[in-house]
Amino acid sequence: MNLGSTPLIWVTFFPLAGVLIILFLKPEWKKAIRWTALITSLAVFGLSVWVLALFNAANPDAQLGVNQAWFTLGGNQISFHLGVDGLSILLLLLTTLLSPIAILSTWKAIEEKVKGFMIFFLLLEVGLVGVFLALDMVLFYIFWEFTLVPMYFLIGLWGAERRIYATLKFFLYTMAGSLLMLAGILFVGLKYGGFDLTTLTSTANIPLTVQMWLFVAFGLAFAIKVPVWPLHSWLPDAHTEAPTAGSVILAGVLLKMGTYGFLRFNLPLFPQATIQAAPYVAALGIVGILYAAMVAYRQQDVKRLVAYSSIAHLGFVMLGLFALDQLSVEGAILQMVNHGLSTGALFLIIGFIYERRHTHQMDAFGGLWKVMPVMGSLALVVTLSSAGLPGLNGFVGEFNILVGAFGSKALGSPWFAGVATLGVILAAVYLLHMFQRVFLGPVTHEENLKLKDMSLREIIVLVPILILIFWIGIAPQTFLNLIAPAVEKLLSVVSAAGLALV
Amino acid sequence: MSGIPLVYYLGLAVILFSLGAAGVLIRKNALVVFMSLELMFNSANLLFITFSNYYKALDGQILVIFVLATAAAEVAVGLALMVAIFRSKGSIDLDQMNKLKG
Amino acid sequence: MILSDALAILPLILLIVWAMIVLLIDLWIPKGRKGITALLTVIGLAVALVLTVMQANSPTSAFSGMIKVDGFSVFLNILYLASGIAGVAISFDYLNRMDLQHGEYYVLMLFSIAGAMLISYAADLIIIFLGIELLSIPLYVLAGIARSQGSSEESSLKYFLLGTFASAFILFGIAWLYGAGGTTNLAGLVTAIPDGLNSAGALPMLLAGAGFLVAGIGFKVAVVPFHAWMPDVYQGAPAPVTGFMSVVAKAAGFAALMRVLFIALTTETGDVTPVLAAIALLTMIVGNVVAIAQSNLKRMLAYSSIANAGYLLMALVPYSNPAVQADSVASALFYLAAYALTSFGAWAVITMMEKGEIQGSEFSDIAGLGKKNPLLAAALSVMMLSFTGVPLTLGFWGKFYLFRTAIEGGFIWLAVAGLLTTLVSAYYYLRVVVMMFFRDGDPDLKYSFWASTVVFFGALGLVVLAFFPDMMFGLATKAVLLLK
Amino acid sequence: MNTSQLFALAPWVVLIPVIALLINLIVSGRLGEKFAGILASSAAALSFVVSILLAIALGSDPMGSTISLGTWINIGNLSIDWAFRVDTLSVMMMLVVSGVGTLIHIYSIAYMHADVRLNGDLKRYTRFFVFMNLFIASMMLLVSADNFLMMFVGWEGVGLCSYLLIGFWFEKGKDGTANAAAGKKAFITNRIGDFGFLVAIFLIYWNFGSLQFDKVFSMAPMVATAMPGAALAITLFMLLGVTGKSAQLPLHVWLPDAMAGPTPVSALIHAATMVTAGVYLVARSAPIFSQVPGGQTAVTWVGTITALFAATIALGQNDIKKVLAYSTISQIGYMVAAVGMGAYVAAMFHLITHAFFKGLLFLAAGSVIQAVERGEEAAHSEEIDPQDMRQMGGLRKRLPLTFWTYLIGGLSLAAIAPLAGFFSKDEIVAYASANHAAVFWILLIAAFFTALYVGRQISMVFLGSPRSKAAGHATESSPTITVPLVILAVLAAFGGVLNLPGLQWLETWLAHTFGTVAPSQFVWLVALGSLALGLVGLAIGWLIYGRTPVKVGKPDPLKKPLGFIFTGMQNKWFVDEIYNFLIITPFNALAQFFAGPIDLGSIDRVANGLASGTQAVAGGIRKFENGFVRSYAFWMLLGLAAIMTYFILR
Repeated sequence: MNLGSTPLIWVTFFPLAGVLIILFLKPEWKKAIRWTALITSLAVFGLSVWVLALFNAANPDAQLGVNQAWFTLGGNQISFHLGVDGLSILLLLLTTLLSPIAILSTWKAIEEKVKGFMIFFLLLEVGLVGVFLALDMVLFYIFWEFTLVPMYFLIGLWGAERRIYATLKFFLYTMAGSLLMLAGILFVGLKYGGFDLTTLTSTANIPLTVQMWLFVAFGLAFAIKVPVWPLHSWLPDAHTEAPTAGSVILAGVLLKMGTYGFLRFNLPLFPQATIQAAPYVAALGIVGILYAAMVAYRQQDVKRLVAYSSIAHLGFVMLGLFALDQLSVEGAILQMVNHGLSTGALFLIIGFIYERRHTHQMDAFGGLWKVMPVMGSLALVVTLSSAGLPGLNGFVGEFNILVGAFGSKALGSPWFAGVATLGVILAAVYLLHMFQRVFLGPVTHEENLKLKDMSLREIIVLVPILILIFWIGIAPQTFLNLIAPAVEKLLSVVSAAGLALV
Repeated sequence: MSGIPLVYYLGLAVILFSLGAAGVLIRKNALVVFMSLELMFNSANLLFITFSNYYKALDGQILVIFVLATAAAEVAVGLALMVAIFRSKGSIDLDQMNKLKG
Repeated sequence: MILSDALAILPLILLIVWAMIVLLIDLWIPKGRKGITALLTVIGLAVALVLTVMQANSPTSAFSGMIKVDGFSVFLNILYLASGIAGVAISFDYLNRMDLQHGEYYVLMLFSIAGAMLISYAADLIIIFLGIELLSIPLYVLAGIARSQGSSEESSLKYFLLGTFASAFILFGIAWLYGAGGTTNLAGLVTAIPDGLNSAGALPMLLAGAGFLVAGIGFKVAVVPFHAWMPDVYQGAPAPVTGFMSVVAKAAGFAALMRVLFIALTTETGDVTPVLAAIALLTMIVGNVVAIAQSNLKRMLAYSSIANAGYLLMALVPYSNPAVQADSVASALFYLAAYALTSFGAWAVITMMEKGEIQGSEFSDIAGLGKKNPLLAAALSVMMLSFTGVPLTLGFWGKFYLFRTAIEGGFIWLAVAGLLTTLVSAYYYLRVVVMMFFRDGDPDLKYSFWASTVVFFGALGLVVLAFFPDMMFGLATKAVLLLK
Repeated sequence: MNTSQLFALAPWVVLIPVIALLINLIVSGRLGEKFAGILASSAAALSFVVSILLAIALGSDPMGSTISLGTWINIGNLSIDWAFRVDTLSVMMMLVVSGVGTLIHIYSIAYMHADVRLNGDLKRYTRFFVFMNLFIASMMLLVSADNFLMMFVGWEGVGLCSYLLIGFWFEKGKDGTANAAAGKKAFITNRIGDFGFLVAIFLIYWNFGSLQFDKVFSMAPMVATAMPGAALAITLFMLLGVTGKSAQLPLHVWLPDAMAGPTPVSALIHAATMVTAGVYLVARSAPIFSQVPGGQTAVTWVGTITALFAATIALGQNDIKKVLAYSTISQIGYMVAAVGMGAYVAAMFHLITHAFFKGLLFLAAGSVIQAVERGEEAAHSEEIDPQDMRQMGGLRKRLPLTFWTYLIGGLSLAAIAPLAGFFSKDEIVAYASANHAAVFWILLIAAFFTALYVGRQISMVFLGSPRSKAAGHATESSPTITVPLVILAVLAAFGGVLNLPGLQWLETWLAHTFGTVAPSQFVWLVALGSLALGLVGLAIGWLIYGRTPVKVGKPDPLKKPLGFIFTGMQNKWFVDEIYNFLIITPFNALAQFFAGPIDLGSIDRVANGLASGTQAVAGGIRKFENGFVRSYAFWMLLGLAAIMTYFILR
């Protein structure tokens, strides 16, 4: 195989090179370890940009594919099949972008066991990239489950007080879903012609009742990961206890695995079940939007608040996906990225504050904008991006989701989008509430008076995200053009199946 | 022997087996339990002999020899074990053997 | 004729003869130098291993069809012999440390392996019985080898009495099958039963025989409700014995079960599938659920072993479906191999922890191991993840294949239930990781080079083989092809 | 030079302030206050110049043009450009925004100089001008947008600026959080309105297939007949947006609190420009509204009732800015009523004059407030609320320039001829008299109240003698502050020329956008009647408040005759309390219920319960493992028996 023509292999496994180097570094050489990890992840980002350069946006199919037979098992071929298409390209870029950012954010935050941290982090990146690129169901599952392990250690070893509880909960809860998916994967692979997604989508013709069962089996795994209400209770704990970099990746990328899963599996493989289930899933998404927003509003811990905001945001994504409208699905994909950026940035800022104050309780803050003007201003932009202010990234996603869902034929009623739009109000409620409690008002604690404003490193960490926040807000077409053909194709598959249903 | 129906033998074997099993369940002296186990072995032997006779084939009877040999080995191990335990504990009461549980 | 028969089971003969020789030589080896005995044992095992590998491509039948040398037996015998070597490795330092330098320890191990090998060769019910006895009797002794310890004695006696009880079941079952078919030959039974007794009498006898056999062998492999002995024995017996037992006795039990199920009981009328399904389900549930309540590592691993028996049995449930049989056997063999690697690794760590009278093997005893001995802890974590079935370990592929088989056989509900119990298992396996890495403590670990080697070798194997599972799949599949 | 080429300048009305604010951000105060203030003011002024150029171009080519900068969102059928619409309506708004905006920027240079010193954070000077420029940019975006979504960007953008500027002194106010809370309240209330606007946009997209103004408007008659329900819904949801942004009932509650912002902010955002965005929206969407009578009626009545409602409250306030705030709500009520009735030109006319006189009033009030603060400092008096009118009095002598400009503004507000406010308000009232009798009478009553509170305010602030040491020591403001006052006073006085009956310049100008509009009439009877009413109101105000000074702690003179009605006025008719009781408290309780009993107590507990339940089961099963050989044997036999039973029964 010519290595030069296989950028996807490079982008997936390059972090392992960093792992290998770090393995040979002494644990005391923290600087060297950090730089190795950072440079590795930056290189991976570079590689993913290379992938983007080679990517043909007009082609709706998977591209740059690598398809190597791995082994056969009882008549089933399991392949090492990677490929990138419009559904995954943005998530790939998001992953590779957030990784160096998260690594850079740990410079001061992680002082103990740096070696282990970086190794796990780079391993996690391998898993995440693999999830988005895998086109073989078994390969997908391997990457999917594998991400649990490094994340488990990241939370368990570098987390906060209740980290053990949180990490076990995270592991077991999400594993519960994936096990059902495994059953589903095995079933599909056995009965409907193998594990390769590209051939499955074109050949599988699954009876409706079977589709329903499989939809549930796959859907539960993804729904837990997203998380869809009411399967969300692992998330606030995991977020609160995770170290900053972990939260960034958890919110920024890990949750997208769930929504991506719906997009990659449920929609094309079980289109008829999708159509049948769409209103119900969308309704759950809407409940999530409103419910999580209200719960977020009552949190005292700022990280918990943002965690619940994630649930609400991903509710929008779920609504968009299951509205099955070109607008809403494209909006949903964009919103996955948006959420990764703005929530990631929020966690970073919370992390910066934590490094200074060692608490997440909002009671301990107040008036920080006065003490740290730069941080306050950047936090404001990020908060507004999260609240969906027009001109920033969040709005473009939310608007497309809502406008698409409003006239969606799959949902059949404008009420879905109408009620979901209330979430826009609630988002303002809890986010401004948070901003006020942390940054506005008088400085009520002595120790807050002497806090240092953001360092250059911290600003550098945030700048790429801020650029994208504005970029996507003002000129989203750059990104929408990448996903449009793939979404169009996907929806034509679904609607064709829908016709067969009638 | 030909006069006695097959079922009688089988019935006897089952009764012996049940007696042995009951002994295992209700006795607390390890030695007696072991004797009950031997009874169960021998009920199987009875079956072998019976069927061997029924089929007019020798392999059933050969089998019994094998069984007796293994049973002897078990006796050797079992008795040694019980002696050892009796030495250290002064009793082979099975009801005292419940340190390991849960 | 006699010579060719002997040649067929040459590895077995060699092992037994060698065991006797070692027993004799050992008399002249002083207590402090039992390393020689160990070395001799390993040499014997290695030679037998080589001989077995040489058998790989020449399936034969011997002793008037009572012995079958086929892919199945070769695969398993390699597993047993390799386990024997691993068993010696994890025992050696332990025995020295615990002052248990008895030469007969290794000899008993050899005999036990010989029994297991006999089972894998078996093509006749009586061979199976003999094999089981030859396997078990040395194990009874091994379990009680730490004579001075009450727990060891107790475990030994319990194992002995209940094992004999189970043997009685097996024997009784064999007798009924003999009655049903007039033969004890496995293959012969299939053909004999329809025209043996009048069909009205044959069927009940067949079923009775099958029932007793399943119960008896169920004891050996420890499936619910025949499992109760296992936690007590595993906990009370010295750790290396348990480690050895957990692999060899389990594999041998399954070998016996597979031989019986796939050759003798494939008749429609004798279908015990529902029974197996129920037992598998119960076993997976009880094993996993009770394991989470354990605070002792050995006991936890015992229940884990029970649960694993449930998974293995699950793959055998659709045994009467000809389309699935090949996958059934192959997946079970594959899983056994993965299980062997994992189990030895885990038990090897415990041999280094154990202090006698079941001291040192509590969960709390490994707290902080990640700090004190990160490599070992990492390796043990790999074992735990493999047990759980997390990808990029061999255990994942093992489970993957098992569940696939169950689904292929149409037992989707059983597979789903099994998968959910896997979730329960994740909890207690992860607790080990939690203890080692996330909790502080000062573990008292008596380092042993040989045991550590087993751990690292196992961990490495689990991870590396996970990338090339086709090697193992290939072997397992080949074993099945030659079974017929 | 062909003047229509000037249309291409349109985007610069937004870009110039953006560039200026970026420069200010980057420099971030390192070049001193002067630089920041002058840069920002020049940006506003440049925008104004561009607006004038656009107006000139429109003079020769009144149909205007659309300038597109590029695609924003393009998915499927949805295609939205960053496109700027240049027509008479939008340019009129641009002129108002940038014109008044420039003056207020200049005013702020001095005002904020003092303000940042008073509040003790000099660094925030630059920040203020960044926000102000951001506001100009957003407002320009709002008025120059060529489609509903881009308009929404500006719409939310001005809301954001409002939020930021209200909470500009976020550590001040009652308990240190009142300002921040006011900002939040404004934003969230606005968001409720924005929710309506958004839903309206969804409806427009799915019923019209586009969000571009021309396309939508050309289809409006067709859609209105084919889908009257949808059309009505569009107008009603838009109305919700209007009530939010323009502080109409029932979403008016944020505006009075918004007075927490620095006074120039109140003048620019919360009087002259942003709050009139709702009026602009309806005017812009006139082609839709004119097809939906039901929607029009709703708009009319919301505006009418608000006009009266807010005017009554204004009468009961003692805070100089609160009075003006409620006055603003009331005046916008007039405009909303006007657009509702279809009197678009009258509404826009009033919008312009209101921008002049209300901007003036706020700036003058700011001058008063700072004068009192200076007085406070000079007199070393105990700290008083510098905005409390009861602490003022007699400022006429101390602040002559401020007084005269304030007086002009006040009289214009009270619609005293021949000031600008007279003509614009009269046009609305005259239109109502011809079309909606009920509306007409209510507006008249509101006009009376307007004059009354104006009279009351001028009396309390400027007439009589100082009622506090601070007021006695107040000094006139610097020219940077007074010059904009004078300019605005001139505009407030003579702004009526714009659409003077007979000349009707504005009408002709806007007709290019609205199409033929019904010519506005000047009804002598109505004009004289309302003028008389205004004079009477002023007189009563002076009679009551000019002669008996109201002091802190003493009841208001109106309290006695009006009784509980006045209590209602003073307490804003308890709307905040009602909302608190009906919405906020239940919302908080519900949220708390979700967060506590539901989320932690149920959902999380189920998840954890599954785990602990399994634990419990494990503990239960464990008991069977009792260590006795006989019971183990018993389980085995039991298992065997079960198998046999199955075989027998099957």
